[in-house]
Amino acid sequence: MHEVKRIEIIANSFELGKLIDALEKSGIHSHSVLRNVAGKQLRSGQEDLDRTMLDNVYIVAFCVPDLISSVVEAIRPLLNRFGGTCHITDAMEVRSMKCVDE
Amino acid sequence: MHEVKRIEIIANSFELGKLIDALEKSGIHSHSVLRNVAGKQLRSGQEDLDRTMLDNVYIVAFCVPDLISSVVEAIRPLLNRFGGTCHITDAMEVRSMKCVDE
Amino acid sequence: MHEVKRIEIIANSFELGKLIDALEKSGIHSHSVLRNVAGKQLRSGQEDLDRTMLDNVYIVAFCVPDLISSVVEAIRPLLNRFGGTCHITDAMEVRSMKCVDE
Amino acid sequence: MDSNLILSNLLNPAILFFFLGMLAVFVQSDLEIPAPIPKLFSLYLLLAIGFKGGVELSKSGLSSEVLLTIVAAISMACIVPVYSFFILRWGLKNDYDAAAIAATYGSISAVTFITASSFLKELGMSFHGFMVADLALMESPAIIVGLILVNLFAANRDREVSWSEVLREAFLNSSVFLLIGSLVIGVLTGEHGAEILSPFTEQLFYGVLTFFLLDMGLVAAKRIKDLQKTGVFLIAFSILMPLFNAAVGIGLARLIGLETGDALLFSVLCASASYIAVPAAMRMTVPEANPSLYVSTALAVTFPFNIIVGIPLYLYGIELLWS
Amino acid sequence: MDSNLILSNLLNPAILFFFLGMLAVFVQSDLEIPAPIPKLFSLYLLLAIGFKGGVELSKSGLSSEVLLTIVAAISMACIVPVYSFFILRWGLKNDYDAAAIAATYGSISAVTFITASSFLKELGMSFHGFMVADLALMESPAIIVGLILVNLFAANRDREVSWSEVLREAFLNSSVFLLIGSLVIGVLTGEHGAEILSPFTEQLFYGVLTFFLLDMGLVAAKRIKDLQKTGVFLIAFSILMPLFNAAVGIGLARLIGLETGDALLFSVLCASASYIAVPAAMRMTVPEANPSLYVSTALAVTFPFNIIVGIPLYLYGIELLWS
Amino acid sequence: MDSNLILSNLLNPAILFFFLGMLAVFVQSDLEIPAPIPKLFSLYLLLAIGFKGGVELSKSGLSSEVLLTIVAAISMACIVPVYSFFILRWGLKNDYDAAAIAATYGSISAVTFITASSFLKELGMSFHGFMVADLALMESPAIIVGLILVNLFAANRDREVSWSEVLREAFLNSSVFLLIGSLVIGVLTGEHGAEILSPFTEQLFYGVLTFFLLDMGLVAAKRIKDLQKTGVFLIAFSILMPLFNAAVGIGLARLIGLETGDALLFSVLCASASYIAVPAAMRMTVPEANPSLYVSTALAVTFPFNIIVGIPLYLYGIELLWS
Ligand SMILES: Nc1ncnc2c1ncn2[C@@H]1O[C@H](COP(=O)(O)O)[C@@H](O)[C@H]1O
Ligand SMILES: Nc1ncnc2c1ncn2[C@@H]1O[C@H](COP(=O)(O)O)[C@@H](O)[C@H]1O
Ligand SMILES: Nc1ncnc2c1ncn2[C@@H]1O[C@H](COP(=O)(O)O)[C@@H](O)[C@H]1O
Ligand code: NA
Ligand code: NA
Ligand code: NA
Repeated sequence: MHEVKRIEIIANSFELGKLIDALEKSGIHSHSVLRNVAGKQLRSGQEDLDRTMLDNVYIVAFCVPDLISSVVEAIRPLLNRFGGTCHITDAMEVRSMKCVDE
Repeated sequence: MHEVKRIEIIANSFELGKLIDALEKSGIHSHSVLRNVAGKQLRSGQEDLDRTMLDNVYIVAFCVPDLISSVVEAIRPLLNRFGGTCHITDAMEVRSMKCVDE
Repeated sequence: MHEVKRIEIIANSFELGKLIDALEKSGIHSHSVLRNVAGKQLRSGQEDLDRTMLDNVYIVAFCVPDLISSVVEAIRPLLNRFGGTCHITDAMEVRSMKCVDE
Repeated sequence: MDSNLILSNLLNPAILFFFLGMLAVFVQSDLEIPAPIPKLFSLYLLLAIGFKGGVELSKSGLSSEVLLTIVAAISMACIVPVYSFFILRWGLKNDYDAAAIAATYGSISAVTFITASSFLKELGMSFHGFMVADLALMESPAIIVGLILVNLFAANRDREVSWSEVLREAFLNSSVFLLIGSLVIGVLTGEHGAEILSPFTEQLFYGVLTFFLLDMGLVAAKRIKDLQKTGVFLIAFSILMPLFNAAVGIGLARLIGLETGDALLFSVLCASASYIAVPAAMRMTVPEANPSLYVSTALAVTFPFNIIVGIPLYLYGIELLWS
Repeated sequence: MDSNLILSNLLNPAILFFFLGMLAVFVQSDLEIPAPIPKLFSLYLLLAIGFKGGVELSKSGLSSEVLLTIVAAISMACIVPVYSFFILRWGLKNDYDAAAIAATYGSISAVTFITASSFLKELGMSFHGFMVADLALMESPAIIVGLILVNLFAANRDREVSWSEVLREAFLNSSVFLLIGSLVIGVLTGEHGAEILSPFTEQLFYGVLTFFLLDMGLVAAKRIKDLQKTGVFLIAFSILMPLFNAAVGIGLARLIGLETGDALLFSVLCASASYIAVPAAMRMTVPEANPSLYVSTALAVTFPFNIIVGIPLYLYGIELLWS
Repeated sequence: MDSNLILSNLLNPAILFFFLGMLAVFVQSDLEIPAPIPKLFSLYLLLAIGFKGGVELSKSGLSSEVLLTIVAAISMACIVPVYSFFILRWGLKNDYDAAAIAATYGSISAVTFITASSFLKELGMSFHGFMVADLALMESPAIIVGLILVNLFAANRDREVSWSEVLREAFLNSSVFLLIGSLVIGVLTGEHGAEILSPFTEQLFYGVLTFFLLDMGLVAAKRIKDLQKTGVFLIAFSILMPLFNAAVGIGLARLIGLETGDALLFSVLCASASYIAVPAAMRMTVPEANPSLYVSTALAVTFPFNIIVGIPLYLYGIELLWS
C-alpha cells in the first residue's frame, strides 16, 4: 500500500467545470464526483438555494502527496470567489496492477 | 492549511432533522448531506428497508477540533436510540478568504 | 472512541455485487453504498461511459484494523480485473450502545 | 362465478405486470424502476383518485349514508389494531412487535384500494366519491392506537413520546395530505375542474397503475425471503386477519346499506395493511419493534393476497349477500 | 367582473394545487416532489408550449404585428432592468443586489406565462403563436443588461467577466434553448407534426402544469421565511414593480394593436420575474449579490402574486380598455 | 421517391428533436434530461411496444411465416457477429475489441426499431406483432457468440468465464425481460387488455419517443468526440456494415415473403447495433476490450445513420423490390 492524499471539495455545481480544470492543470487526472449534495453553511446572508438553484457537488480525488501544494494554489482562488470547501486527508492506496504510474 | 476534524454520520433519513439539530446545538453550523445512501449492517434482525422505508443519509461536517467532544455527546444518544454510525477523521482545511472565523 | 479503519472503494456499479461479497467474505458485514458517482480516470483509452453504461458506485465501510489485510487481499484481484480504486484511512468511531461487538 | 371473477382479475394487465415484477426478482433479472419514479407514480395515483373522489362527492353531496360510512371506517381503523394486538401479543410474545404489526393492519393500502377501484371499473361497476374520503380517514388512526397500546402494555423503557410529532406524522404525512387535499380540490372545482384535468387523471390512470404494480411486484418479491424469519404464525396471521377484517367490513357495509361497489371498497380498506405510512411512523415511534416483521407481512403476503385473491373473493361474497 | 375573473381563477385546479403545496409547507407535511421530477415537468412544459407556438406560427406566418411585438418585447426586457436598478439602488444602497434583482425582473417566468395561457384557454380565449417567441426572446437580455449595470456602477473589484460564458449562459441555457428549438420544430413540421405529437403535448398539458404548480407552491412557501430578512422595501417592490410593468405592457399592447389574449400574455411577460435562469446566471456572474434576496422576491412574492391576482387583474384591465 | 421518404422522415418531430439534442451539445447548452428520466422513457417504450406486439400476435396467431421469420432473426443474430469479427480482426488487429464490436452489431437497438415502427405508422403502413418477438429474440444471441469468439481466438489469459452469469445477463437483462414479459401479457390479455391499457401505451407513445430521441441526441453527440480515436476503419465499418446487414435482411425478408412493413422492421433489426445491453455485457465479460470503441461506433455513427438515412433508405429499397 502507498501513501496518498485524499482531496475532497464541496462546492456549488456550477463551479464543477472550473474545479475539474484546476485539478487537471495541477496534474490530477482522476477524480470522482457525487452530485445532489445538500448543504448549509454559515456565511452571512447566503443560504442554501435548494431546487431553484444549482445543487452542490462533492469531488473526491486521490493523488500523490507531491501534488498537494500545486492543487491548493489552483483551488484556493476559486473558493475565494465562489465559495465552497476543500479538505485534505491522508490515505493508503491499494494499488492494482492496471494502475498508471504517476 | 489548518487542522480540522471531519465528522461523518450515516443514519436513516428520518433522523436527519434531529442529527442536524444536534450538530447545530453543539456549535457546528455548516454541513453537507448526501441522500439515497443504501446500506447494510449487522444488528441482529434489522435489515435494510429499501424503497418502502426511508433511505439512509450521509452527513459530512468539518469543524475545529475543540468541538468534537460536545458533538459526540450530542450525537451518541441519537445513535443509541435510532441506530446509525458516526466517525471522526483528521483533515487539513484549505481556508478561503470568505471563511467565517469559528 | 475506538480506532477503526475506513475503507472506501470507487468502482463501476456492475462490480458492486462482487465487491460486497468480497467484503463479506473477509469479515466486513456492514457497509454503505452511494450510487450515481461520475468519474474520470487516466487509464489509457478508457473513458467514462456516462449514461449508456453503468455508473460508478462509492462504497464506504468502517471496520476494526485487524481486518484490513484480508480485505485488501480480497479486493485487489477485483480491481485488477475490472478497475476501480480502494483507499484506507484512519478514523475514530463513536460507539453506540446497540453496536454489535466485532 | 367466484372463479370467473378471479380469472378476469388475473387476466388483467395490471395484475399480470405485478406477477412480472415478482418473476423478475425470482429469475434475478436486473429489471428495476429507479427511484424516484415509483414515488412519482404514487403521487399521481393519490392525486388522481383524490381528485376524482372529490368531484364525485361534489355531485352527490353529503348524506346520512356518507356519514355512517365514515363513522364505520374510523371505528374499524381504531378497533382492528386493538384486537390484532392481543392476538399478536399472544402469538409473538413481544409487545413492541405486536403493537407495530397491529397498527399496520389497522391502517390501509391505497394501492390495494386503487386496484380494487380499477377492477370495479373494468366490470362496469361504479362507486361513490365518499369512499375516497374513507380511504383518507382510515390511514392515520391506527398509528395513534398503536402507540397508545405500546404505552399501556409494553415494559416501560425511558420513552419520551413527542405527541406533536406523532400526530403530524399520522395526519399530515404526504399520502394523507395529498389525498385529502386533492379530494377537497375536487369538491371545490367540481364538474368544471374535472373537464380540464380529466385527460390527465383519467386516461393515464390505468397505465400508471400498471407500471406501479410492476414495481410493487419487484418490491414485494424482494421481501419474500424475509418471511423465513417471520415464522408460520405471522404468515397465517397476514392471510387470516385480512379475511376476517374483510368479512367484518362486508357485514358493516350491509348494515349501512352500501351499494356493491362501495361495499367492495370498504371491505378492501378493512382487509388491507399499510406498508408505507405506518411502517415509517412505527420505525420512528417504536424503534424497539423489528421493521422486517411488519413490512414483510404487509408487503409480501397481505398485499399480493388482496390484489390477486382478495378483491375478487370479497366481491363474490358481496354479490352473494346482496342478491 | 374583476372579482368574477379572480374567483374563476381561484377555482382552477392548478391554482388550488399551488395553494395545497404552500399549505403543505405551512403545516409541515412531508409532501415533496422529489428531484428530478419537477425538472421533467418543466422540460415537458417548455417543449409543449414551444412546439404549440411554432405550429401556430407556421399557420399565421410573420406579419408586421409580429415584428412590432418582438421589438416591444426585447425593448421591455432591456429597459425594465435599467429603471428597476435605479429604484433598487436607492432603496437598498447596494449596487450588486440592485443589479441582480433588476435583472431578475427584466426577465420572465415561463410558468407564469403558461399558467396565463391555460387561463385563457379555460375562458375560451385564444392567443397567437408568436407570443411564445416573445417568451423565448425576453428571457436573456436582462442578464446582459444586469451585468453591464454592475460593470458601470459597482465599485470595481477585480472582476474579470468572461463574456463568452455569460452570453452562452444567457442565450443557450436549457430553457431558452429548448423553447426556441421546439418553436422551430413546430414551425418546420406544422399541422402534420401537431397531429402526431398533440396527444402528448395537448392532453397532458394541464395535468403536468397542475403537478408543477403543486411543486411551485412547495418551493415558494419554503422561501417565504427568507422574506423577514428582505425588508419591507423589497416586498413592496416585488408587488408594485410587476403592477407597473404590466401596466406599461398593456399600454404597449394597445399601441401595437394586439388582441386581448395576446395582450394578456404580453403584460404577464412584462410583470413576471425569473426565478431560475437569471438567478443561476447572477450567482455565477455577480457572486457579490445575495441570492436569497433575488430568489425570494421573485419566487415567494411576485410569482404567487401574478398567478393568483395578477393574471385575472391584468385581463380585467385589458377588457376594460379594449371594449 | 427515395428523397421524398428521407425528407418526410427528416420533417418528423421525433427526428428533429434528435437533431436538437445533438445541437445542444455542439453549442454547449446545458440542456440535459436528468437521470433516471431517460430510463423511465425506455422502460415505457419497451413495455408499450411489447404489449402492443403481444396484442397483435394474439389476433394473428402463429403461422409458418412467423416461425420462419423467427428462425431468420436468430440466424442473423448469430451469423452477423461471426463475419463482423473476422472483418474487424483484420482491420483492428485486436481480438478483444473485434469480438466486442462484433457482438454489438449482431445485436439490435430497440429505439431504432421503435423509430422505424412510428415511421411506418406515419406513412399509414402496418406491421405484424411477431416482429416484436424478433426484436426480443435478436438482442441476446450475439452476446454469447461474442464470448465464444473471444474464447476461441483470443490469446488465452486467465479467463474464468462464469457462464451462468453470462447467460443471465444475455437473456434476463431488463430490456429483454420487460419486452418479452410485456409481449406475453399482451398475448394473454388480448383485445380486452388493449382497450384498458391503450390510452397509456398508444397516446403517449410518440411523445415519449420524441423526448427519448432528444436525449439520444444529447448522448450521441457527446460520443462523437470519441470518434477521433476510433480511426477511419471503424467509422467506415459502422456505416457499411449496417448497409450490408440491411441488404441481407431485405433479401431474407423477400425469401420468407414478408409484407413491406415487416420487411422494413426486419432490415432495421439486422442493420442496428446495440449500445446498451451488449456494451454492458461486454464490459463485464470482455474487460480487455475498449468500451469507447464499441459504444461510440454504435451510438454516434450507426444509430444516427439508421434513424436519419437508413430507415427511409431501406424502405425505398423494399418498395422497389416488392413492387
Ligand atoms: N464545514 C463544512 N462542513 C461540511 N460541508 C460544508 C462546510 N462548509 C461548507 N460546506 C458545504 O459547502 C457548500 C458551499 O459552501 P459555500 O460555497 O461556502 O456557500 C455548502 O452548501 C455546504 O454543502
Ligand atoms: N461499519 C459500517 N460501515 C459503513 N456503513 C455502516 C456501518 N455500519 C452501519 N452503516 C450504515 O449505517 C446505516 C444505519 O445503520 P443502523 O442504524 O445501525 O441500522 C446502515 O444501513 C449502513 O448504511
Ligand atoms: N485517483 C482517483 N481519485 C478519485 N476517483 C478515482 C481515482 N481513480 C479512479 N477513480 C474513480 O474510479 C472509477 C473507475 O476507475 P477505473 O475502474 O480505473 O476506470 C473512475 O471512473 C473514477 O470515478
Ligand atoms: Na386495514
Ligand atoms: Na419581466
Ligand atoms: Na444487428
